[in-house]
Amino acid sequence: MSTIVSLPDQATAQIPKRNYITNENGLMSWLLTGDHKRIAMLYLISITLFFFIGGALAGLIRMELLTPQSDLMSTDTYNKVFTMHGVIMIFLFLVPSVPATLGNFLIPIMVGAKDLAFPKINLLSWYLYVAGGIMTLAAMITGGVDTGWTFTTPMSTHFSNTNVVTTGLAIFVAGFSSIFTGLNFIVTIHRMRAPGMTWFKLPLFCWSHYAASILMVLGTPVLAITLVLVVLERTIGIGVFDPTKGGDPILFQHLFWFYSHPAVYIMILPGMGVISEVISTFSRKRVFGYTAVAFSSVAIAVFGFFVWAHHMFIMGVSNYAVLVFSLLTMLVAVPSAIKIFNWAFTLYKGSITFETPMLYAFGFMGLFTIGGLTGVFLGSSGTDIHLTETYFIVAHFHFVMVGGMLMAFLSGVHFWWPKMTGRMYPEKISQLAAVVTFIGFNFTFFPQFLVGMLGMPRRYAAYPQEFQVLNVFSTAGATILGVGYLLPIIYLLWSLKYGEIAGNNPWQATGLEWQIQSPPLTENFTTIPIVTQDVYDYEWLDRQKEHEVTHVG
Amino acid sequence: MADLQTQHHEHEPEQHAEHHIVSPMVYAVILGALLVGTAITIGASYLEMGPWNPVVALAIACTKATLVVLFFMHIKYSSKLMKLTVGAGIFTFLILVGMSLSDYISRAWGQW
Amino acid sequence: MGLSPVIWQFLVKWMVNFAIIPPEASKIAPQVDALLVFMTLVSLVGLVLVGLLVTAFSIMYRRDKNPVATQIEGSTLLEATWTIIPLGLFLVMFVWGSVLYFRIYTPPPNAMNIYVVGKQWMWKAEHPGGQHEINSLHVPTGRPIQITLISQDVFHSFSIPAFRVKREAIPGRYTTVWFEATTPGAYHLFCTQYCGTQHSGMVGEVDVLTPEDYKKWLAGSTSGVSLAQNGERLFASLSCNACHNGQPDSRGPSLADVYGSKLMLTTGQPILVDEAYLRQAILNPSQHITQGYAPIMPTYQGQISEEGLISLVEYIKNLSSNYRVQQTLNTTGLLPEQPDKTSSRPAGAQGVTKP
Amino acid sequence: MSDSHAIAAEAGHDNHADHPPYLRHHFVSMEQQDETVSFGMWLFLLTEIMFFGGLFTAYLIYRNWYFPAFVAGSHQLDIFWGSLNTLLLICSSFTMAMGVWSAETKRHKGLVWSLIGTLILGIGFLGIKTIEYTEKYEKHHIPGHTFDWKGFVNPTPEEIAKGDKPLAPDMAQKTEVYFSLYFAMTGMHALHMIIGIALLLGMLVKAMRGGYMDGHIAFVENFGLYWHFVDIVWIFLFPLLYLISRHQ
Repeated sequence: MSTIVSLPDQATAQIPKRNYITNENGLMSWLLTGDHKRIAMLYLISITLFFFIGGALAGLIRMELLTPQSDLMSTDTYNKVFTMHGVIMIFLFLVPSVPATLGNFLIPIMVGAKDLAFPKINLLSWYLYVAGGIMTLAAMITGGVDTGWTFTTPMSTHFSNTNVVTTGLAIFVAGFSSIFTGLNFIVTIHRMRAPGMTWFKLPLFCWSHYAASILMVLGTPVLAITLVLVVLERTIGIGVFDPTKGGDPILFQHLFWFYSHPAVYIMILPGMGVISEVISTFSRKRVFGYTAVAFSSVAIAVFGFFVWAHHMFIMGVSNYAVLVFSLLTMLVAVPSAIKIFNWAFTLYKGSITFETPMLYAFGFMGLFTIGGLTGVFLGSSGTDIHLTETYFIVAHFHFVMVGGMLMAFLSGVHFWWPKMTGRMYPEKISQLAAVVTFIGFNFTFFPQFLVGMLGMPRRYAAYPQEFQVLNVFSTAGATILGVGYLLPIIYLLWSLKYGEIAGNNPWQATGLEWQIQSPPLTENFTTIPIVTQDVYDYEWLDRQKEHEVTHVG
Repeated sequence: MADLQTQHHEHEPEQHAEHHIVSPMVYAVILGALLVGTAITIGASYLEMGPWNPVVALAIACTKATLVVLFFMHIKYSSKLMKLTVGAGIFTFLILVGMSLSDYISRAWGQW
Repeated sequence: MGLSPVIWQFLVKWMVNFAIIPPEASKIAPQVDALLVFMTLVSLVGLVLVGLLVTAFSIMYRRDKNPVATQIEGSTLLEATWTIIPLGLFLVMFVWGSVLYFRIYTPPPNAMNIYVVGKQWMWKAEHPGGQHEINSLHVPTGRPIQITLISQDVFHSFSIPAFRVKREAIPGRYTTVWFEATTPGAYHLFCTQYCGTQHSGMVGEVDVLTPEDYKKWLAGSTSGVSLAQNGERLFASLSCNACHNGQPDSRGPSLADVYGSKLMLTTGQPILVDEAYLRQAILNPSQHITQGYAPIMPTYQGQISEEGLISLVEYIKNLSSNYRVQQTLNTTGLLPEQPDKTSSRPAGAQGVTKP
Repeated sequence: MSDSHAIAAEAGHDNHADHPPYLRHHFVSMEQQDETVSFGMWLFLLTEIMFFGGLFTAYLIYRNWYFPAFVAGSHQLDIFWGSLNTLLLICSSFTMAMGVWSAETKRHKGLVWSLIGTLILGIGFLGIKTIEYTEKYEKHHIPGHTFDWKGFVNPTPEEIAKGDKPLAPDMAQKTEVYFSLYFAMTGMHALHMIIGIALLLGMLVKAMRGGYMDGHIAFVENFGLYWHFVDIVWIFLFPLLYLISRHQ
């Protein structure tokens, strides 16, 4: 199978002496850095850490569910474990995953700027993230929290006697980290574009981050104030959500989902950006229907604010509201469908190769299609009644979040690894990891659709006997999946030292980030580029190469 | 190759509104208007207007807020992007309030 | 084969009991399943389409075969196709789903009402005849059953997968769901909204009986006092009858035949009297004053348990004349004040919260 | 490959030496930097709108549900203090605007005095808020287990003379919802004021030492935006909390 990889001659190649990693030395030069690339690396390390903590908790959950009884741990412990799994994975992994690492690293370079608009705020956002993470871990160690990541009132305000306050404040703090990241991206994309870099020359990665940032900036504060009210209700005893004082617990649901539904798009949109880049690069072709894909991101962001109550169809919201929200939910599904078909047609008449990022991207397309289509089952109010709050919904959002977002994250990490570190990851074993992840994933989560259809409720430590077989399948799959996730961390660490030197543009990609050295200079560009070429302009790239050959040769 | 002189964003000239210095007279007039608005809103709350009381109070508050945004916060003299940003904020705020209230209002309509 | 016996056993068991959907034991279940099948088919077609496109293109245009890509801008026609077709399908699903939603949450007027109270961590069912059940529910086939739900503490969710129905039990508010069971048997009853430590223990069984068996069950498990009877006692012991007695000079409106009628409130708002209204009027009377009456009714918040409220509501629902109200009024009027006289009776009114 | 036409990658430095002192390295011009910063500030204010948006949503819903309780609760607030506070805040917005103008026109004294004025007015606002909160504390109107709604069932003769009607007990209990929102909304607002005053102090010190006279006044301008935003929140809080049906 042929590839597009074009590495420099390994015998003579070397990593540029001056780059953002070697620029300064010492721990403090990292901890006080304003360089978006270094902050991205800090994020990458801390996010990976939290991913493995969350993953270990997921392992515990699957082990407990191996048998119908609650035998590995008490129901109380189980409740704390799945709550922590949710909190860590959502607020400390999925929300910041692609934006804070890849987005942080790449957006300034892609728009042709030397840094994000507010480097100090960028660093502050990492510290807030770490503070939120430490508070979450502190809450976990000092007794945990057992409300589920949704903090349903009055459970969280009056009936739980665990660390709700600490966890709530942790999410509050981590939320501001996300707000600042989003704010930085919006300002950077608006204000820091290089000359000639018009909106429709922006890579789709930037478009989808722009859309996600809008959601971060406008949605997260609502979660923040909601959590403040929960904390006040728990500590002082104000009565905004308390039914015994005349408050309405459904109001909490409204405010919570006003953020937490758009949060799903905050998580998935950046992933979609990665997929656009990867599919275009490995099929050597402009993304089919660039404008449609770009606008579908924005459409998802805008419609994303109108659909939150579909999480509440059975919760006694008015029937009229159900109608409206169900209809809008169906509308928001369309832009995702548009994207999928556009990606598929990007392959048409391309020149396709199958490096690891592309394999992950294919995985993304399959799993996200399933995740998206099963979302329609839940958006249609009649079938939602049967399926909601069962393992069907668990499977659905894991297909979107893990099958979609995590695949996209891994795809992006592999794709830009040469740029970030200057070295290639080992191709064969990483292709194996991608396949193992895909198989393990389906093995883990597909049975959950079936068991959910049969009616097994979510968040159950013990379950009726007849659901066991499917749960055993799921747990077995989770072990495979675990291997799939452990492999990359091992070989990526290995490649830091032993990987082949990548050169500037190993994938022959068109983005601005590939036209500079790897790893980049601290200031990215020695002079600000003037963009004359189109986006995904492979013909331009080929002309550049010819030009070079004629000049050098 | 890239020289700094040519690097201004020629492609979006509308975003480069001149930095406008608002004269203190304008500020003083706005201050006066805000104080008058406050007086009216207090006075209006003592009048019996039935369902119009909150409407009047909110209308006055919105007018005052608009004055502050336009003049004290210089939005009147800012670029389209800034105006759009403020608009986006108000729009999302209205979605939050409006769509939440739509549930509460229609709950009172009964079953169907 | 190298399969271990344990795994073998699993596989056999799974093959034998393989099912994709739970049994269809209610009238609505086949209708929900029809939509589920439709959606599954559409999804499969969509998935296969995407899969085929990706696979075919990957094979046809792999680098070995097609070394140079042809740059294509896009196609408005194709763009429109895959916007409009999914949109159309989604809209069909929306309409179909909404119709089902209305059916599931709109009880027919002749439905038999059973009250279910959720609390950490059990379901308490109250039948109109006074039968109490915990974590089980007996219902007859062939008769629409309306479940009126409420929670005493946190959110719970009342779910019977075999009937394809589910409804949140909310603290402080009645919600309803209905079903008509078709096949006798025992089915799962789950709490699907996470509600604390023993959430996974908050499961019960729905026993669907033939009408004859159901009659037998009713007779065999009656507590001797129907909900309405219990409500009547509460009505007297809480002195509701002092005002709501239908006499010309009474301070409260007559409650005979009030259920199902349309009232005009002092706020000028017309309201249909249903269970939720009755409950609210007992707990938050000042917002629910009938036109022509003074807002003098005290609140009973914190004084009656949810079960007590259910009894009162059921009593008021079935009240068709004030004759007995006035009778009790006369007898209680003769008796000296006896705060705990109800509990001294063998079958005392249940539901008054003791201070 | 890096030496493409688009990206000149000569190792030489660009003209760092010519930069104005406040221009950060990643901006091309002062103009770009100022616009960027003010755009960032506006985006931050959007998050603030949504932050208060959650509270306003809750307020609107409960006001519709428990209108009599909201009226009774509102009548417990002192309209004099409320109006005075509105006055203070509007004036402080004006002095802040004058401060920005002074900085723009490089008037050192004007800037210092405007900031001092803003500071005094802001502290005055918080002082009055303290008086009001203390009164609420004494009346047991702070939500929580000390909250006392019985006073709304049996108003004092003076309150009746002012036109307050006794509430039914069930409605009187709902005044706790009103006061919960009152404290949440004014508390969040006061928190923003406190943060603002802290920033203002820092700015004042710098201004007194002769800062902001070199044309680099982004901080003054953006602080001004923040301060005006806090003022706008109060412009809404005042009628919504203090002025419900005063005619009754």
